[in-house]
Amino acid sequence: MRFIPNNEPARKAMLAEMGLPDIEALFAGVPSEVRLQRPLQVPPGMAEEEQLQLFSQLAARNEAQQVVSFLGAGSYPHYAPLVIDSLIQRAEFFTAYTPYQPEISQGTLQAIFEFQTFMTHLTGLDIANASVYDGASATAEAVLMADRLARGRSRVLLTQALHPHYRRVVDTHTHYLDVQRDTVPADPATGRMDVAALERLLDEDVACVVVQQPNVYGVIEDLAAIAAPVKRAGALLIVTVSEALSLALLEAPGALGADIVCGEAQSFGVPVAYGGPYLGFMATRDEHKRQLPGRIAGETVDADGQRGYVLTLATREQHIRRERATSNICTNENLVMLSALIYLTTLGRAGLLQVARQNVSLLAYLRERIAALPGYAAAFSGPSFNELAVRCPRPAAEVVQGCLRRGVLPGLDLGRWDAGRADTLLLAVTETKTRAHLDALVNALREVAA
Amino acid sequence: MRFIPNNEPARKAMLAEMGLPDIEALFAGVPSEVRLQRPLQVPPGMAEEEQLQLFSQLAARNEAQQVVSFLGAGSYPHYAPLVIDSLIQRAEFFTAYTPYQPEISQGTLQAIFEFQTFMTHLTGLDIANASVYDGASATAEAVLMADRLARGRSRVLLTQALHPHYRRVVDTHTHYLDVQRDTVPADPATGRMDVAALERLLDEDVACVVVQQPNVYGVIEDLAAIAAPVKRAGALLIVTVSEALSLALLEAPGALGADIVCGEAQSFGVPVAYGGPYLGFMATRDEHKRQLPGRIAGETVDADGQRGYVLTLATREQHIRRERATSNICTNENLVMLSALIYLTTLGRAGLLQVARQNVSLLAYLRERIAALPGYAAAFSGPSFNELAVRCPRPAAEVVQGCLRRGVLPGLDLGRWDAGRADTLLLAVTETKTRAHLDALVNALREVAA
Amino acid sequence: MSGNHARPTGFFQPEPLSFEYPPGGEPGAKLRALDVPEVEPAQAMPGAALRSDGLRTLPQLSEFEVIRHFTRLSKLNVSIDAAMYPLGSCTMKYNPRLNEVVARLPGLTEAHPLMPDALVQGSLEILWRLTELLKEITGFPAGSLQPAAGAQGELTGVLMIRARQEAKGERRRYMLVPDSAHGTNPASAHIAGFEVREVKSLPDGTVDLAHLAEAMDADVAGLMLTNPNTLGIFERGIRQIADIVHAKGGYLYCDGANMNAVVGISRPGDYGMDVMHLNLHKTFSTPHGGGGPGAGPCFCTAELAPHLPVPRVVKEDGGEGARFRLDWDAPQSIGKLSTFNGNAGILVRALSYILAMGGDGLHEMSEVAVLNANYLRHRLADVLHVSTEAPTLHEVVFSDHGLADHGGITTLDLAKRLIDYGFHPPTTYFPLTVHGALMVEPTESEPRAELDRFVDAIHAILAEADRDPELVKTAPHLAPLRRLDETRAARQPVLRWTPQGSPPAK
Amino acid sequence: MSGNHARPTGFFQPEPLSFEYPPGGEPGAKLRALDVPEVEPAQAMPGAALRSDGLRTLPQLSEFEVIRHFTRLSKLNVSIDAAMYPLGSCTMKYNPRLNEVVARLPGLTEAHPLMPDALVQGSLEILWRLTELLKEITGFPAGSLQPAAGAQGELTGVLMIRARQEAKGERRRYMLVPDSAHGTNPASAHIAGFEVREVKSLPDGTVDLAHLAEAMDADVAGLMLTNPNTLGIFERGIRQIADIVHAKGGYLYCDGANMNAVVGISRPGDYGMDVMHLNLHKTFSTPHGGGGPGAGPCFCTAELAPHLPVPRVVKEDGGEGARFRLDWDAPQSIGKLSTFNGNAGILVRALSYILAMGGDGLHEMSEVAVLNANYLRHRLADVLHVSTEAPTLHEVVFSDHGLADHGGITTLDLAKRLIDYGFHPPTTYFPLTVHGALMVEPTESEPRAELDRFVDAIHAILAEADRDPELVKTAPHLAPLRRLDETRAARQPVLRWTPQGSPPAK
Ligand SMILES: Cc1ncc(COP(=O)(O)O)c(C=O)c1O
Ligand SMILES: Cc1ncc(COP(=O)(O)O)c(C=O)c1O
Repeated sequence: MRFIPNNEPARKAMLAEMGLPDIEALFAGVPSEVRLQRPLQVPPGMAEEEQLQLFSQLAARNEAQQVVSFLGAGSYPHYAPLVIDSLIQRAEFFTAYTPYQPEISQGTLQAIFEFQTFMTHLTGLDIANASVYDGASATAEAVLMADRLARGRSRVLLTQALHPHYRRVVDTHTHYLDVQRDTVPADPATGRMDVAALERLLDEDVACVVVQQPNVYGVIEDLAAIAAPVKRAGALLIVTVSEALSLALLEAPGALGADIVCGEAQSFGVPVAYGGPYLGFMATRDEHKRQLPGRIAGETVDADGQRGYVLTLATREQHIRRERATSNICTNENLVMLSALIYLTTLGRAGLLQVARQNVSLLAYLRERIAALPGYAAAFSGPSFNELAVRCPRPAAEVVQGCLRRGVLPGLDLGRWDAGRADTLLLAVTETKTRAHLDALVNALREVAA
Repeated sequence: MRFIPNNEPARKAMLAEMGLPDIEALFAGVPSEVRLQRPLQVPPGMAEEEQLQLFSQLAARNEAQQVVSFLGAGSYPHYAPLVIDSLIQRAEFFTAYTPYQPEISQGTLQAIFEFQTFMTHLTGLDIANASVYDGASATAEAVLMADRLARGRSRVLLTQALHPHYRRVVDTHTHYLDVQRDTVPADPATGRMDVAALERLLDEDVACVVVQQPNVYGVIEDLAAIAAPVKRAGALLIVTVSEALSLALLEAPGALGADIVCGEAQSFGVPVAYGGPYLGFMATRDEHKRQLPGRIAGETVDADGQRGYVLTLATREQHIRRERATSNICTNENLVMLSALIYLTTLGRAGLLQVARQNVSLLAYLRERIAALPGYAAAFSGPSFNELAVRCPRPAAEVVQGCLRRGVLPGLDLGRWDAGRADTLLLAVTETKTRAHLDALVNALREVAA
Repeated sequence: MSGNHARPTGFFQPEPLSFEYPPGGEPGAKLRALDVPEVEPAQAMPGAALRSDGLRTLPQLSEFEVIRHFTRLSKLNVSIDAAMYPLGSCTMKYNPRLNEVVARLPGLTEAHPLMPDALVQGSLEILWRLTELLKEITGFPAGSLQPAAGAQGELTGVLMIRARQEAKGERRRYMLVPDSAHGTNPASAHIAGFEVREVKSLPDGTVDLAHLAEAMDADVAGLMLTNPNTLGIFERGIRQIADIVHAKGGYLYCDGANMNAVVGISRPGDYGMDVMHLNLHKTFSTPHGGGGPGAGPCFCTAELAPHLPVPRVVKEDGGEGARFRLDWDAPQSIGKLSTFNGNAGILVRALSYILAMGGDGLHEMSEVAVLNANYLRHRLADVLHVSTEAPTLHEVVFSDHGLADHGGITTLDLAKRLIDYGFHPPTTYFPLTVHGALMVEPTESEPRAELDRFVDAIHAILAEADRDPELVKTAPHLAPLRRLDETRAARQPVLRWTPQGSPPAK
Repeated sequence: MSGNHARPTGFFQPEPLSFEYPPGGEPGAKLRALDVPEVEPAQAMPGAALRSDGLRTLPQLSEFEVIRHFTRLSKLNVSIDAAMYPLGSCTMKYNPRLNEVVARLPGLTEAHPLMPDALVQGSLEILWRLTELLKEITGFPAGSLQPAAGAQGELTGVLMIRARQEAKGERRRYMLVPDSAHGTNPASAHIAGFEVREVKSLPDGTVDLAHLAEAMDADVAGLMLTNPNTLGIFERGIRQIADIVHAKGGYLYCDGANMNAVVGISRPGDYGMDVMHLNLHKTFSTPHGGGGPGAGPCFCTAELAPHLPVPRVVKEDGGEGARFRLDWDAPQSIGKLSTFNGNAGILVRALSYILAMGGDGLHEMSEVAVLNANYLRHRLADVLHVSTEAPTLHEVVFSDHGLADHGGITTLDLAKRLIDYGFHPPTTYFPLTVHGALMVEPTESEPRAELDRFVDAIHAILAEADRDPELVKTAPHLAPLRRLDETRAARQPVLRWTPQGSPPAK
């Protein structure tokens, strides 16, 4: 096989040197009764050219590229400068393992340290890790972390306006723990968290409150208003973010009282790619650092006093602490973290602001056009960044089908998640869209309504 | 501009340090009467995303991918393993300059040395250079080289069956030199060189004879038969090769008497890419090494006795010898050479044989099918490798048009080059074609004839 | 010449943090101009608290500075492409370029995970095909590709065991984990709400059946077993182990991280395992990326299948329209592990790898992986102490027994000096059951010449240690940095850059 | 431990020649299986002499060995991405990634050069657009993109001058070339059949007008002038030079290799030049590739335009069908230079660059290139000897005057020691008119911090030379190899690998 250097003569020579008749002799330790007695039913190896053809056909069977899509809901198409893909294809980045040997891994380690710094600035918190699997698992990890920090408290309040996949993943992770999960309703008019309801639900037994910002309906929460009662109850405030670009314009959650800010950083130049690989992020206050899961790099010096970086706080990790670790995570999303870091570095201060402002302007344009469309209306009055829930004159499922026939995927039919919202469409607008795209959407919506 | 690191504040600080008011002051040496007094009429810089769109549109305006093409005639589509493009995109290869500083250029230098070794093996000669511009310019350089070697002789004989572009480039290069160019006719039946005519044209004044192998009609020449009279006349035999893959199966020209073997190595995994960049190659006997143009690397040792490579025989080159150099070439086709080297290394002995044999089998299949087609016939009886001249029942131009309407580009209408061959089609078949492609061609030819 | 920071650092250029670059001008990326009216954020988002800092503290580099910054960083790393990277348990093998190319096809990368199934038939078919192939490879009838890495696969499997037992009305308290297991095993069991009980290994490194039989009771949910285990040994008593666990109503979890030893040779689904994960970033060549992304698909018996995560990819035979779809209807499912469909891009690569290898190639892969490891064991047995007498497969673990005779060096010293010889060191001090473990896994990707070069390097280092132990104890000398002070990093954590320099230790 | 070749080489792994690999098995690439009957070559090609050696002597590597072999080789090279590469006259600037991506679009790479124009409208439009933009940038009304590099552009231009004069019934014998010119200039003139006459430079590095006036007679075809010249000086007397040459019926060839200094600032077509080449691999950022491919388009006055190479890209306005076509009808053309359409893939990259830069960006490019070079001149003037008093633009040439005061070191020593400081050395010993020349061209791509690092390195090296001259004279010390014996290579040439080792010297 062409990937395997040692060919027949080499293998023979090695066996001869070892005094063995054949490779089979090396498998003497595998009891014959558990040996597979037939060849694997896997087709014979394909030629590279054939595989390129096959995968091109498979890719073409996706009609993803034929429609103008306004899907967001946790995965946002943003333009990724080409430098990212060029750099992450350096073998020194993409083939390397976790940087356990710092002397020969400073590239990865410095990148981690820079990413941590970016995330602390963006979230307004003191420390950050260098990725967990994705936004949902970051949220679940944050809840588990809060559970450890608030020993004795056994309730977790989660916003109703949490991405249902995030909620589902939190449920999976906490199902067998001694944790009671309650939901804080959203105000049906504004789409924001019902703070009065929150206050009612809060008590001394609440370990943490999970809020999404902007929330799953695209509505920007009033974090300060939420943080106040949470603090009063002595609970931890977890803010989860699925559209990380919003951090460029919205006040840092850490500055508004969040204790843990987590979420999905896919927006930082990572392709939507049918759902992964993405990267979850987590940041928190300095005093919680020993409960933060995931890889963390720290600054130190080498034997000559030169600055360098190492993985640190290893006593949190499973390879040292085993079952008492802060998390079971080992392999994380390092290369995706690197992509995001390159994205952040390439856009930088000015670029991030510019992209974020473009998103805002594009959505504002669309919001206005949709408001003027007979039968359609913003589902909530709360402010939005680049995502909007739209109430439709017909079931959203039909609107989606009708628009698709016009080459537009107008967003997500929220009925897929919540039968009570079968008339609502959730759409996202990023800088990948032009006025022509928006106008096409508006036209399609108009025609479908008629 | 995003490619330029020194921004306004940096520039200001630098100017301040230099005690200058502005950058303009640095252009004091450019007389104002030769200054451009208006801005360049070049459109404002585009965004990366816009450019990707623009070039995708331009690429789509090429209908190259919509037809099954049997064009060869000096440029052959061969499958290039993906490792090539992955490796040549390492910045250490593609951004580097000519390896004038060997201590930090061993990567390029060892590659050159390996390529030289490959080419000596393939051509059957002692030494080879590491690329000139392309096949035509290699041929012209070979003629100039022969002219230098055979001082006093002033005639050059060129095969009639030479690629007309090669001929034209030779003419351009020798136009103002004291050289008379004569053409050796091809035998109209076999398509091979008319050796009797060659003997008649040969005399003491002939510096060299240029033969193409396989020739422009795809016919494999009898090099031994040609070499004999050339040797007798004391002239040099130049064999030029436009389909370098043929070297894998055909006897090395050096072994049959060629003094210089040159040509085009595009077939070694370089895309057809509308004609370039490709790479010319040249090989010759050891005694002519000081007349061989182009870059050459040689083995040596460093101050510690470690093996290493350097550019050598620099006294041939223009930066040392100026007008007495063997050639004016400076920048050559190094990265394309590297591609070709990776191709040769990846396929290796067995792979090269296998590809070459596939080409032969595919053409044999097609030749048989075409022979059975009413009205069509091989134009020549001589043997062919992967290229065939076909006589058509209608003008080749019409055959091309007719086939194009059927999604097939059946090859080159030789009438474009030679009004006397307006009924002949030149087609090439490589391993990129399957039986289905060949059958589609045969069907199209049949229909067009009807 | 005051302020001259020039140092001869050869091929390594010192590179500051991006945050330390001078304040910048334009962004390193140019955006398309907006073609709708620009609206001020405060106006467009009334009532939203906007950032007060204008991102002032973030760096701003030109495009070329970005390229240079990260190119310089890359040069401080080593790669499998440049040399053997014999990290035991990590299966550092060649990452074929083809896989990188197909995973980047725009039709795949532009597919949004919430697109209607009809628009993403290609992606669904990829997931379906891969699932089918991995079922054949593992010998299990069902599986999920959702887990994003091995540890998440473990959690998935352990949760499924838990769900199965609860469905049967049981709530068991303990999970057994051998002492030689990877740390993720106990950690995953813990997150699933189990208490972990350690199972002792025999001196030869395999499970102590007597101890297992004793530990396995009705309050034990099952056993998490790595097979081949972390010493590279195939559990000879695997059938008995399964019987012991099953007899008490327990389930057997298989950590498949070491599957590279046995593809086409032995299938966990055939010998009593109930559920397992694969590390596609090990056995199936998807790149490690400096620590992910990976994929840890989970496969199981028909009994456990109802508990697999949702959604699942289903193929509908016959009929028109969509042939593949996501099925959410699984009332007994443990739920979701990842936001969407797992690390889809990694799954594409794994499928591509399996198709390139073919059945024969996969078998050959395991054979040569085992050959290479045993060749190293054979060639190094006279100078390093092999931790077990038992036959080992794809990796070999040496202990530090006798190592100190060479000038008092430790496993760490040997590992660090290997850096100077151009190798990434093997895994050290794991498994915990072997004193001063040096765990070497060459994989099938290494040619004999590279194995020999490694052997020569070990010999050379031991000779150096005899002659000049300090040289080895202070290695590496030829890396961009010398040994780093990890204690300082942990005691006085500096976890982000600040303009004032290191924040005070806390 | 006999036969132990292990050496601590750090990040560099010793790598044999591919020909030295052990005999191989399967190819590193797998071909699609043939689906037509296999025919034996001897049968398919009757009467053809077939190879007798079966390619026996060629190497055979696995795919991964290919990756490793060339990755290791790559690591022995330096790159512009990692550090300043201040090779004077070479304009080593950032190679934008965008250009690499667009040049690889399959619609472009799969276009065969002999396809009918109707099938390649996109490629033709690219060539046409680039020609139009370069006409505006150079100030000339016509041009050809065919020349594959600067030297071929020179040959093209000189042949055109020759053709023009012959069309006028003249056959002039000489071409004037300044002593500071690049070696390709005289070499190109020579191939065009001219004898070269050298024109002396004044002490400040510009053309000696008096000498020129004397040299320029009716047997002289013209003057090949580099402007700005190889010292980075704009020829202040360019108008007079043109008048002198034109007055005698000569033509002025402009070597545009240094165009990076003056884009948007001054156009050769505006000040009396007749024909010029550009190096797209310098000014327009196409990658140097370790020595090509490049592109050396040639632009000229209306008078010379009929002599441009064929074919030419023509835009047909109005009408349906093909809008762009290749025009072969040019009876006065000098003919063809390259087999097909020149280095089309390089031309795509150059167009992409110009579109990204825009008119303002190009102007900014030249301004900052000149600023950076003058900043280095300013900062180094106290320790190195600037070769001219005249204002210089995009590059600065130092002489070795006073260098030997530092422990007797030479330009070469300084250059080699810069390697240890992580820099590619500047161009050395060119132009020939400056003693021990060190020719530094930073380009606009270098940030100030990198320029400062370079200045610091020069300072540090001079201090080292004062202290310990041997250290500098034996540099580099931190490169994969130490100084190489170039004399041995030239005296006993070993130009290919042979199984017997080096062939005997001849
Ligand atoms: C034996 C073993 N089990 C589990 C894991 C965890 O896998 P992952 O890192 O993919 O989460 C590893 C990998 O490090 C391992 O070696
Ligand atoms: C001044 C000058 N002229 C001409 C050339 C030749 O250009 P090329 O290398 O593209 O043939 C060069 C490049 O080396 C040069 O610097």
